[in-house]
Amino acid sequence: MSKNRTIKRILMANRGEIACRVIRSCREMGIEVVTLFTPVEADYPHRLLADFSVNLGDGNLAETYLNQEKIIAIAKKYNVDAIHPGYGFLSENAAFARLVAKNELILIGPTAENMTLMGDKKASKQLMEEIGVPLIPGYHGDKQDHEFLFQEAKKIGLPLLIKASAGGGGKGMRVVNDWEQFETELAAAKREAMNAFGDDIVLLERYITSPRHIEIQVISDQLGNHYHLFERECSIQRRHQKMVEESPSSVLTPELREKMAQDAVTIASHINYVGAGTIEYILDLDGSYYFLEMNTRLQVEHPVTEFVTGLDLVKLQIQVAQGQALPFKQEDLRQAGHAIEVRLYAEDPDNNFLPSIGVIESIGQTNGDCRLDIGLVNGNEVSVNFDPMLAKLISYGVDREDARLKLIEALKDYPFIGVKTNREYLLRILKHPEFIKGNTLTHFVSTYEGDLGHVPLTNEEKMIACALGVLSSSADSSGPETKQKVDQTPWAHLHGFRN
Amino acid sequence: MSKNRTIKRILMANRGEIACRVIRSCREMGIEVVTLFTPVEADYPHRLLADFSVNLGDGNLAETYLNQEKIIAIAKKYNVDAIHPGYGFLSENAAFARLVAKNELILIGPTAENMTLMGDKKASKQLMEEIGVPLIPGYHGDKQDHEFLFQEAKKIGLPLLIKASAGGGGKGMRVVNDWEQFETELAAAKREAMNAFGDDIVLLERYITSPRHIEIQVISDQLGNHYHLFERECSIQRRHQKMVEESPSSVLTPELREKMAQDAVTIASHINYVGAGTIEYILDLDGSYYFLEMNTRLQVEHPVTEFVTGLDLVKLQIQVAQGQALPFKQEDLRQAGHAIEVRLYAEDPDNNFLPSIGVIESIGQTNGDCRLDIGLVNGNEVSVNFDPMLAKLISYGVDREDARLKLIEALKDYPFIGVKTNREYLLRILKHPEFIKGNTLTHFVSTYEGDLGHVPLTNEEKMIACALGVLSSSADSSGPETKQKVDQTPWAHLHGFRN
Amino acid sequence: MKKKMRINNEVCEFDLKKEGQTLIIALGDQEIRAQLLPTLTPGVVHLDIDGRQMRFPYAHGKGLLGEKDLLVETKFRKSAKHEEEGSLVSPMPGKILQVLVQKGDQVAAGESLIVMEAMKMEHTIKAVMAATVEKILYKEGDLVDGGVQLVELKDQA
Amino acid sequence: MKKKMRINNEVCEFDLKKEGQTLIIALGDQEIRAQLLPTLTPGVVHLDIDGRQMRFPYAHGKGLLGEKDLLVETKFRKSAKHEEEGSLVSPMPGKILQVLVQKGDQVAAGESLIVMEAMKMEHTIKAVMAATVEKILYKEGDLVDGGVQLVELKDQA
Repeated sequence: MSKNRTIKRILMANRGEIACRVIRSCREMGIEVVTLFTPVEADYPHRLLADFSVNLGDGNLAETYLNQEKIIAIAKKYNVDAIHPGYGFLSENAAFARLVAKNELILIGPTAENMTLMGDKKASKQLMEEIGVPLIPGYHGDKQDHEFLFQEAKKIGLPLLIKASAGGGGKGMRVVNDWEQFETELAAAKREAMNAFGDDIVLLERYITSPRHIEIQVISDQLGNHYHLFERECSIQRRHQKMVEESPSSVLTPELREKMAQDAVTIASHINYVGAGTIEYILDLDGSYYFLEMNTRLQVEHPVTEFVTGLDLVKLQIQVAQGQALPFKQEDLRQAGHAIEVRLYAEDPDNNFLPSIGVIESIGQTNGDCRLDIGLVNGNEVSVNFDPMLAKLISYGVDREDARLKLIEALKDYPFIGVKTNREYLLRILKHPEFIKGNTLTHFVSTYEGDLGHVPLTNEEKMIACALGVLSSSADSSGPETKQKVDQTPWAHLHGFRN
Repeated sequence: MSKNRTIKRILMANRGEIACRVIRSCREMGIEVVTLFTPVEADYPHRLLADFSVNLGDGNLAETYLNQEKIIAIAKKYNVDAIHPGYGFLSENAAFARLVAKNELILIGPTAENMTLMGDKKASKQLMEEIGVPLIPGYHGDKQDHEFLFQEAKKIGLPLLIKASAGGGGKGMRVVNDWEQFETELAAAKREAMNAFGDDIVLLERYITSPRHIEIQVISDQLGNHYHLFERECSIQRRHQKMVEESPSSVLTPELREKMAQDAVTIASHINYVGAGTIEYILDLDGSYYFLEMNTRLQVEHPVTEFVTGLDLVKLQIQVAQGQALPFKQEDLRQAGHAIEVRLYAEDPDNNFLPSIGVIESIGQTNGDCRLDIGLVNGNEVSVNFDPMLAKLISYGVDREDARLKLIEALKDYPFIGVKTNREYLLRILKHPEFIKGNTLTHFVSTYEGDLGHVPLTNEEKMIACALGVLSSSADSSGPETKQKVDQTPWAHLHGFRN
Repeated sequence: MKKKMRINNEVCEFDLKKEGQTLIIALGDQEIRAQLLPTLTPGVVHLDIDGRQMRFPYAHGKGLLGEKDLLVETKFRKSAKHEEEGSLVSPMPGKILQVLVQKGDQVAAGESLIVMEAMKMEHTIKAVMAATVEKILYKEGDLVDGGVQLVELKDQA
Repeated sequence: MKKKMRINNEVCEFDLKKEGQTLIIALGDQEIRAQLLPTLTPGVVHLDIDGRQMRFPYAHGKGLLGEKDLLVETKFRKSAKHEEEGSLVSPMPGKILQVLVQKGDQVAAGESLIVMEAMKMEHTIKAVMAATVEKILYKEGDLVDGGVQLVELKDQA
């Protein structure tokens, strides 16, 4: 990685809201941005807000946003100094990082070595053992005789989870709360596993009864400075994707925060990390926490950290990539106020979160002061070609309740007319008594499924709806124009993935 | 003033951006708002964003927004708990404050006594002398014999300003830098004064060569807690109205800040102040500062303080008015990052700041993250009925340069098509080398008049303009609709004033 | 005057009166008085409901009512065919897993017609009214684009 | 093709060529190639200028060019009367302080015609072209509304 090289032009090897986010910081830094687009995105903001934008042509992701050679060729043609990979796509691809370096370009992100190590589950867990970062106690081996498994189980302790190695979806999964049940449950698990998957190998793990997803943002420069930017709690998820993220977490004591953060800094420092990264932990009710994985890129939910620290993570990424020292020390950093982010997805929460599509007729606008990170405008089409995340809405207040109330008000201002979204569902979460109390466990959505269901209109609301129907015909004529487009996109593309 | 009374509904006795600002905080607090409007404002945001809005009818300000009896009657009819006066209008009117109290309503602001005292220049200066807050040394008396004036001048010291008591506009004004000049300059000043005003009485004052306008925000609850929220520097003014405000000031040392802030807290505490208030000082190059006046209301430029402290001053005003204790102590407060506000006026800076009028066709929108406090939408008419301030644009960054660059980018996104504004002039200020260095004295605008003039288009810009002219006809058709309205307003209204 | 609208897919019959600019809407034993206010921004309708000013992000029948999503169909009877076709359409590109009916079948409103898989999840296409199946346009295993009609129904009325 | 536009009140003569969707504009010895890009939001025009994407808040001839305010008049000759009337109009309500010309006077472009006071400041109404004074509609001391015509000029051309 080149040191002390001024970045004057960046190629954004991504799309949508994160491309727009990076353009914003670059614009403020006087850095030019080249973006990429596919023909269906010709009228998308990430294409038009850049200084230059290159048409990748038709084709699936492998031929477009994941086409490393094509992207490098564009970078060279446009004489950029650096490439920002965003999240998803090529952002954690070590081969790409090496290709970028080989072409004497700067990758705004960690080194290929950082990516390789943290992308390897086994190697990274081994590292955690070496440096003393806690992992979920467990046995994942092939030796399966009952006596041996019982000894391993004893080492792990109660409550214990027995899970089919080949499994998924709850089949062949048993929780043991009492050693006397172990034999019975093990036998049952193996029997179920054999029936379901034709393979009765099981693994043993400590069962986390009340898990929360807590992650620590770290930032490292090329001069060996490694700092943490406090935690984010992202426990509320659906289908293993985050929906609500906040900072600070409602449950971390200053001591626990310090401990988890110090472990994160130790990891970053130990692997000579460079740039922005995130250490994900699972936190149990008793304050035990366990390393899950490290994300070696900017996170979707980085805005909550930006609000509570007052920093711009994209600007810091660029400064670090230029070889500059981080412009602060750990003791200068403060976590002030409270920020909450919700992810607006094109999906139907009342129908098993089925993804939805359509042309966005009206996104809406707020009179409040929430931040909307979005890569769409009215008239753009939401298709299955790309990720169903429409936007992120982030509020910042003096405390959690203040931020929560701001977010609720802002969510009432963004209808996203034209496509079914999880907006109303997010409001149900934000107004749920357990959310208000901060009881946000990772199984929140399934635990309170009954409370989070569809709420029918009241009689008064129906009358108002009738009034709207009768009275708005004249107002309708001044509604936003939408550009109807032909869907030219073939079936079965890959998706940019991220969490 | 009533203590510990929950406010559920507020009458906003003001209009425009400050009414919209208060509505926003109230909405987040679950408080209902009743606003007022005149017929020409029927389609203005402050009317339509409120829960209730009352038509004040036609007439000049005395019959509408300054009509105390009418406002109290509306407050009683709508059963409000409190009245927010905003700035200007009735916000510093002690008689109104007494009337509100008499009607057993809460005024969201200081007591009538606070207003009376601080509205009386002589009494407030006397108070400053008593409690040891510095005032500009001077002699304002009637005794005018030369020997006596010389003795007074010696007490004041050099440089010295001799000014016609009746004067204004620089006539009869002389600066003395050397005692040997005193006699000559005094005679000249008296001669000029007599010629210009028919009265040769002069006053003597310390001449501040390099003045800055620095003010300290204070906030006090009804329980005797008085805190400061640091300073704002508002030196850059035109025609004695502020144009650019920022926090922190570029020149305050921590010691000087603490001293000025402590004096402000002493004043608030000494007069048993309640609510948000501002102590205005003039600061000289050598760190001497002098009390100018206290504004007993929310200030136009309060957003810069909100950014650097993370607080919501309107919410705090309401909490204080409810009798609650302030939710922090002085040591909890921190001034973090840097905020800059510019005021967008409907005026022509290249033609002596002549106010302009028109229908706003397109305000614009930003992709950046600046805050726009505004009380207008596209299609609204800017007339001479009210204050020419169109909006306030506020940026917040990690440091002054970051905030400055953000503000520059955002100012390029708000054309305010349809009415001539000072937008381009503000950009010239923000990009001026002396502004960048923080050399912001109160005479900035006149000192750098030559640099701040109109910049003609370059040849390349002209070609781009030609391209826009030829190519945009099709794009034009999708331009924002404007509602043309008939100007029904008579000549010669009073204006809401504020600084 | 009795009127009907379909609100969030439920038909709602209400009583409508006009007094000058004011609309009086009665549903069951409740009544509201509504008036259209000026517009601030495209896509947001302001109403005065019983003296209270309210705003609704709303355009072309779709919008929000406070926290709830809203779909108002004023001409749902006249354009019933069009509306109902909408729900016999593939919601997104996918694969036909099951065809549950045959041409000529009488189906009740809400009866499942076709099951398709899209985005790794199953989605069921249901009849929105009692009808006769006129035509089935795809068979099991077919890959279909999003937005294409899958079944044709003929109104029994 | 030679074309004329008035840009920020200054007439600008340029050379215009078209190559497909691309416009080639030459002014003096400089040349740019411009193309219209799609629109994101009403009121903002996106252009490709020599391969660089730029955006301009712009509608109906008014807008911004980077930091500078912009007024583009494409049909300024045809509608000259209308445009010029604009500047013979009181900018806001005020009082006529001085009338500097008389009916029948020949005035040069830029010559002062009327001085009025508005908002406590003086404002001078000037001729925008060489013309003959046809009519003076107010006298000294008159109070006038904003937006009313003060003088009528007759083009000498």
